[in-house]
Amino acid sequence: MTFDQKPVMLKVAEKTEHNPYFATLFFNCPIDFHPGQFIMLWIPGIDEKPYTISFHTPARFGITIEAKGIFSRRAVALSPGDLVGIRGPFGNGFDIISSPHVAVVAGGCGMAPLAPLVERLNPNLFFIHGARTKQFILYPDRFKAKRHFTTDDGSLGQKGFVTDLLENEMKHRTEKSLPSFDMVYACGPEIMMHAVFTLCETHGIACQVSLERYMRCGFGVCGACVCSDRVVCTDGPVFTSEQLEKMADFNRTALLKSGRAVPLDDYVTWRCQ
Amino acid sequence: MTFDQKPVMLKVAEKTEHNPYFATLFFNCPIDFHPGQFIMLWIPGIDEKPYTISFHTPARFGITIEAKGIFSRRAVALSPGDLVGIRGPFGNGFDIISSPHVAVVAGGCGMAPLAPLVERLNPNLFFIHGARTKQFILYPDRFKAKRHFTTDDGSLGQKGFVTDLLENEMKHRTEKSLPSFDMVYACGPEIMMHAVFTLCETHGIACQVSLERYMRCGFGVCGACVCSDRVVCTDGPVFTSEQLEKMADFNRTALLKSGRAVPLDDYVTWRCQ
Amino acid sequence: MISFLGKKLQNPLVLASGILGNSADILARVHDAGCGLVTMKSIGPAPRDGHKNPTVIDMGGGMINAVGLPTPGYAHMDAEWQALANRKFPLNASIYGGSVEEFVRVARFVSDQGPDFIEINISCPNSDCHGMLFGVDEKSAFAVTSAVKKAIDVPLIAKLTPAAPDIGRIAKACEDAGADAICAINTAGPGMVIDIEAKMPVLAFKKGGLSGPMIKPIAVRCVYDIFAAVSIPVIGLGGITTGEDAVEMFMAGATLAGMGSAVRYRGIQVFDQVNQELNTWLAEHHTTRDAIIGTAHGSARADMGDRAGTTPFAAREDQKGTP
Amino acid sequence: MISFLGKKLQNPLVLASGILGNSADILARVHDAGCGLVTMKSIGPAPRDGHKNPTVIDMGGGMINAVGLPTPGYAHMDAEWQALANRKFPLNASIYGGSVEEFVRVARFVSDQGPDFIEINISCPNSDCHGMLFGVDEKSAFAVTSAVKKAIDVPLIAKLTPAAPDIGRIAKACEDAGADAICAINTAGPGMVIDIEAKMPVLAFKKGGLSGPMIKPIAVRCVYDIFAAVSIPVIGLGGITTGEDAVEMFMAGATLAGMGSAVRYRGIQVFDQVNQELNTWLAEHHTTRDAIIGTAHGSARADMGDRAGTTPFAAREDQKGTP
Ligand SMILES: Cc1cc2nc3c(=O)[nH]c(=O)nc-3n(C[C@H](O)[C@H](O)[C@H](O)COP(=O)(O)OP(=O)(O)OC[C@H]3O[C@@H](n4cnc5c(N)ncnc54)[C@H](O)[C@@H]3O)c2cc1C
Ligand SMILES: Cc1cc2nc3c(=O)[nH]c(=O)nc-3n(C[C@H](O)[C@H](O)[C@H](O)COP(=O)(O)OP(=O)(O)OC[C@H]3O[C@@H](n4cnc5c(N)ncnc54)[C@H](O)[C@@H]3O)c2cc1C
Ligand SMILES: Cc1cc2nc3c(=O)[nH]c(=O)nc-3n(C[C@H](O)[C@H](O)[C@H](O)COP(=O)(O)O)c2cc1C
Ligand SMILES: Cc1cc2nc3c(=O)[nH]c(=O)nc-3n(C[C@H](O)[C@H](O)[C@H](O)COP(=O)(O)O)c2cc1C
Ligand code: FES
Ligand code: FES
Repeated sequence: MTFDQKPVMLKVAEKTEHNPYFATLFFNCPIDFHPGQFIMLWIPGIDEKPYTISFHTPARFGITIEAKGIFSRRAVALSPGDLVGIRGPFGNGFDIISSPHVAVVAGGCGMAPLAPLVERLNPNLFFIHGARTKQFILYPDRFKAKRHFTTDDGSLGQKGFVTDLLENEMKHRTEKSLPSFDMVYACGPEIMMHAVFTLCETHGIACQVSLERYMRCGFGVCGACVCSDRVVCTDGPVFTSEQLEKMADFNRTALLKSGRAVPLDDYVTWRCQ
Repeated sequence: MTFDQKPVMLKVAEKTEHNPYFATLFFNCPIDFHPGQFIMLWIPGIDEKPYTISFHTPARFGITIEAKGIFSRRAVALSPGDLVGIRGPFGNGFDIISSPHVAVVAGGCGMAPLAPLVERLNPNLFFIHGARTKQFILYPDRFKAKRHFTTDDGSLGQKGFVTDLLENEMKHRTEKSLPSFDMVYACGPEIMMHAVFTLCETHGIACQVSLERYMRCGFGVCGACVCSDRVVCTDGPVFTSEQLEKMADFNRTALLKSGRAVPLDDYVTWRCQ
Repeated sequence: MISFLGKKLQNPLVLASGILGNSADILARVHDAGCGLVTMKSIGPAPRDGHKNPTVIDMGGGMINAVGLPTPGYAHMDAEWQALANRKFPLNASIYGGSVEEFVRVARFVSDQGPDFIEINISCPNSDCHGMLFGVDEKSAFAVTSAVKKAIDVPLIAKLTPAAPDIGRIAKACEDAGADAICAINTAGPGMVIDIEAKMPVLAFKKGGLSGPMIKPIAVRCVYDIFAAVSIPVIGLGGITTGEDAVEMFMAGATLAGMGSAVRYRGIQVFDQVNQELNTWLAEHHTTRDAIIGTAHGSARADMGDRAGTTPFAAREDQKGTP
Repeated sequence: MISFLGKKLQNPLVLASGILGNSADILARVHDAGCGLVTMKSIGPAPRDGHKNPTVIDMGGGMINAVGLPTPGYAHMDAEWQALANRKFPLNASIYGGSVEEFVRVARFVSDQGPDFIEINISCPNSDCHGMLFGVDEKSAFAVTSAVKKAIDVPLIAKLTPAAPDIGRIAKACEDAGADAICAINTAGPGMVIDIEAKMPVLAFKKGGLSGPMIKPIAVRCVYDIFAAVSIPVIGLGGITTGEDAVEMFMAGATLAGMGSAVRYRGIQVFDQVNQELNTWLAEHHTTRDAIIGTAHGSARADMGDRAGTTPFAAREDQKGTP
C-alpha cells in the first residue's frame, strides 16, 4: 500500500522508548517500502514533518524520532491509540549492493534510515554507529551484524568521531591488501556525512548519503527542499558520490522555511530556535 | 473500447446510402458492444443525438440513420473523412436467448438495433420487417435468416402491418401445436411496439422492445428520457414485458425537450416541427 | 427517521435538483431507492427548451453541464402536480425566475401545490439571464429570498453558487431574509472543455457548470463557510459519492447531504449504498450524525450540535414574513 | 525557437510560479529539461515563512495547497540574484505585495536584477492580506498594474485568479494599464479537505487553492474569456499535463502553456515529454502552434493568429508608461 496522496490516518499501535529522547512509533499497516524512503507524519493541529521508515515488516512499519524541537517532542510523546496522518512513502531510497565489502556509518538518529538497509545488506558489512553517549545508542540488540561504536564521551566504544573509525578501517584494508569497500552508506549530521564523503573521495570509494532539508509537499513540487539542482524529496533523500560532487550546496547551503538560502550553520541555528 | 466519457472524435470511414433517406456511417474503431446498445453522435456545431449501433465487428462499427429532421439530415449527408464525436456505448441492450423459437419484428429504421441481434440469434427465428415501400427496406442481403416483409403500399411482401404477420404466425403455431415463441423482439414506432406487446400479452409470450425518448446525457443523470419510473438511457432502451406492464407512459406519454409531459402523439408532432 | 424543518425524512440524503427530477414516478423511485428528500428539477416561469446538445458531458472525475434550465413552466405541469399531490414522500420543489417578480409568481403557484419545501435556485450559471445575479450579490439574495418567503406557506431553502465572492455573507443575507435552510453548492466554475480535433467547445453552450468528485473540495469549503456564518441548517452537496464523503460534509457543517452526479457513477442505488456506508461509519465510530455536524470547526463553535435539523419548523414560525 | 514579447524561448512551455522556483540551480535544470520560460517562486516585500504543514496535499486528480506565500523577501536574495545574473535561460520573476506601494518597491528592485519578464501575482488566495484584492476588482487591477508598469524596464505579465467574477474584464483592465501579457490561472477554489478521522481540515491553513487536472476546465474557460477580451498574449495554465492539454489551451487562446502540478504527476521531465507530444500532435495535424491559437473561438475571431507572441516587445514600447 502507498499513502502518497491525502494523509491516511493511522493509530499508533505501539511505542518503544529507546531513551528519554528517542522513541519508535509502530503502525500496524502494510506499506510499500525500500530502505531509505520516508513518510510525512501529520500530527493533527500541530504540523507535518518527514521521517524515515526505520522498521518494516509486511504487516507493520515504524519510525524512530529524536525529540528536538516542538514537533518531534510532541511526536515522541504520542501514545498507542493516538491518531496521526501518514503520507508516503516518498523518495528514492538506497541503492543496495550485494557485496560483503560495504560500510555503514550512522550518526545519532541517522541510524533510523540505515537500520532496514543493514538488515538487507550482506551481514559481513563494516558497521559504525556514533552517538553522544551510550544512552543514545539506538536498537542495541537489533542487528546480526557487528557494530563498532563511537561516543562523544567514550561511554561506549571509542571516544570520538565515526569518521576516525572509518578512516582507520580503510587504511587497514589498504595496508593488509584486503578488498576495499565497494560502497559506504552514511546518515547523520550533514557535516559528518560530508566528512564521510570526503574520505571516500580520497580513497576512490563510492558512497551514498541521506540528506535532510525542510520539506513541504514531499513529492517534488514546492521546491522547499532543493539542494543545488536536486530535489531532496524526489531525487533523494539518498544521493551518490557522483551526485554529491556536483552539489555545491552539500554541507554548505540550505533553504530556510522562507526559501532563503543560508549557510548550513545558520540553517541549523534556525532549526534550534 | 468504451467512449462513455468525453466524445471521441472519429472519422467517418465509409458511408453506405441505402436509399435517399437511409444511410449507414461506418467507423474503423473497436467498441465494446452488446446488441441494442446505442451511442451519442455529436456533429460539431450542430447537435448530438442517440443512435443504435447497427453493425459491429471487432474492428469497426456502424450506425444507420433515417433522415427525418435537421440533425439526421445532416448526419446522412456526412462524407467519409468527416469528423464526428462518439460517446458510448450506453444502455442495456437485448437479453439474448438461444431458443430457435423467437420472433423479431422490425418497423422502418427499427431494423437498426435489431440487425446485430438477429446475427446472434438462432437463424431459425421468425423475422418480420415492415417499411413504407420496398425502397425503405434496410440491409436487403445482410441476413442468413429468412425475412418476411410488409410494406404500406404492397411494393414488397404483404401490404399492411407487421403485427398482421406476427399474429398470423402466432395463431398458426397454436393451431398446428407447434412450439410457441419464447421471445419476441421488436423495434419501430412506439405504436407498433405497443401493438406487438399487446399481442404478446394476449398470447402469454415474453417480449423485449427498444424505446426512444429525447436524450441529453445518455447516462442516467439529466432525467430527459424518463418513461414512467424508468430511465430509458440506462434502464433501457430495451424493456421487457414485465417492465412494460408497469410503465403507464409506454405508448402514452413522453417528455418534450422542455421536460413537459405530453401525449405521445403530441411528442411525435413536436419532433416533426 | 430524522426531522428537518419540522418534516420527517427517512434519512439525511437529498436528491440534487436537475438530476432525474423530471416526473413524479421517477422521484418516487429515487425515494424508494433510499433518498430522504427528493428535489424536483428547477421549475421556471415559462416553457423553455434549454440548450442544444451536447449539454452534459462526463469528464471522469466529474461532469460539466449546460442544460440551460429547461422547464415546462410552472403552469404546464398539471398532470405532474396531480400525481405529486398523492405522493408518499417528502418533496422539495426547486424554482427559478429571471426577476424577483418571476420568482414570486412561480413560488406562489408552486407553494399552492403543496410541496414540503421550496428551494430557490438563485445560482444557476447556465442561462444568460436567469438566476445567477441573485446568488453573487448580498442585496439581491436578500431581496429575492424575502419576497419569496412572504409568498409561500412552506419552509424556504436558498440554493447558493460557489461563484459568490463570500458565500458566507450571501448565506447570512438569505437567513436574514427568512430562509429556513441553505443548500450549497450549485455547480462550480463555469468551465469549458474544448475538443482539440473538433477545435471547438464540446458543450453547445460552450461553458458549463462543474459537478461531481472534482468539486467536492469547493463544496466542503463553502459549507464550512456557511456553517460559520448562519444558524439555520445547511444541505451540503457537491461531489458526494460515498458515505465517507457525506461524513466529511456533515463535519463541515451540513445537516443533510445531497447527491446529483453520484447517480452517474454508482446508479440510483447510490442512495441506499451511501446510507449503509454512512451508518456503518457512524456505528464503527460510536457516534451519530447529529454529533458530527460541524465538528471540523473544532471547539471554536460550541453550538454545533444544535443544527441537526431536529428543530421543528413550527419553532421558526415567528420568523415568517419578517424580511 | 519562438519569440515572446521580444525574447527568444526554446519552446512555448512555462514553469508555473511556486513550483520548484526556489533557486537558480533548479530553475536552470527545469530549463534544461525542456521548459521555454521558467518562473521564480513569487517574491514578496519582506521575509515570510508561510504556513505550517500540511501545506500541499495531492488529491489524485489535482492538488490543494496553502503554502502561504513564503519568501526570503526581495532584499535577502543576494546570492540568488548573483547566480541568476549569469543565467543562460529566459527568466520570469514573479512578485507580490500587500499594497500598490509594496508591489512597486519589489518590482523596481527586481527589475534592476534583470529578469526577462516580471509577473505580478495579483491572485494568490492563500494569504489573509496579500494580493487577492487586486485580482478580483478591475480598479485595483488597473492601479497595481499601471503603477508597476511605470516602475520597471522589462515586459510585465499580470497573473490572474479564476475567482474574479468576470476575468475578461480584469484582463482588459490590466491590458489598459500597460500589461504586456496575461498569465491565467492561479489556483482555483479555494477548497477544503477535511480528514474525517482527524475531524479537521488537512491543511494547517484549512483552506487552499486547487491546481492540477481537476481545474483544467476552469482554466480553459478563463483563457477563452481573456482571449476574447484583450489583444495581448496569454500564458495559459491550470491542469495541463500532456501535449493535448497544451493544444486545448492554445485553442482557447493561449500563446504559451504553463505547468505546475504536472511536475507531481510526470516529474521534471514532463516538459520534454509535453514538448514531444505537442510537436507530434502538430505534425500529425499538419499545423503549427501559431495556427491553432484561439481557434476554438471559431470564425467569430478572424484575428486570432496574430497573438502567437511573435510581435517583438519593441513594437509595444509605445504603450510603456501610459496608464
Ligand atoms: C527525509 C528526511 C527524513 C528524516 N527522518 C528522520 C527520522 O527518521 N528521525 C528523526 O528524528 N528525524 C528525521 N528527520 C528530521 C525531522 O523531519 C525533523 O526535522 C526533526 O524531527 C526536528 O523537527 P522539530 O520540529 O521537532 O525540530 P525543529 O523545531 O525543526 O528544530 C529543533 C532541533 O532540531 C535540530 N535540527 C533540526 N534540523 C537539523 C538539521 N538539519 N541539522 C542539525 N540539527 C537539526 C536542531 O539542532 C534543534 O535541536 C528527517 C528529515 C528528512 C528531511
Ligand atoms: C436509444 C435511441 C436509439 C436511436 N437509434 C436510432 C437509429 O439507429 N437510427 C435513427 O435513424 N434514429 C435513431 N434514434 C432517433 C434519433 O436519435 C433521432 O431522434 C432521429 O434521428 C431524429 O432526429 P432529428 O433531429 O433529425 O429529427 P427531429 O428534428 O427531432 O424530428 C423530425 C422527424 O423525426 C420524426 N420523429 C422523431 N422522433 C420521433 C418519435 N419519437 N416518434 C415518431 N417520429 C419521430 C418525426 O416524425 C419527424 O419526421 C434513436 C433514438 C434513441 C433514443
Ligand atoms: C445535469 C445537471 C443538471 C442540473 N440542473 C440543476 C437545476 O435545474 N437546478 C439546480 O438548482 N441545480 C441543478 N444542478 C446542480 C445540482 O443540483 C448540484 O447542485 C450540483 O450538480 C453539485 O452536486 P453533485 O456534485 O452531487 O452533482 C444540475 C446539475 C447537473 C449535473
Ligand atoms: C504548491 C504551489 C505553490 C504555488 N505558489 C505560487 C506562487 O508563489 N505564485 C503564483 O503566482 N502561483 C503559485 N501557484 C499557482 C501556480 O503557479 C499555478 O497557477 C497553478 O498551480 C495552476 O497551474 P497547475 O494546475 O499547472 O499547477 C502555486 C501552486 C502550487 C501547487
Ligand atoms: S518538499 Fe516539496 S519539493 Fe521537496
Ligand atoms: S438522457 Fe439523461 S437521463 Fe437519460
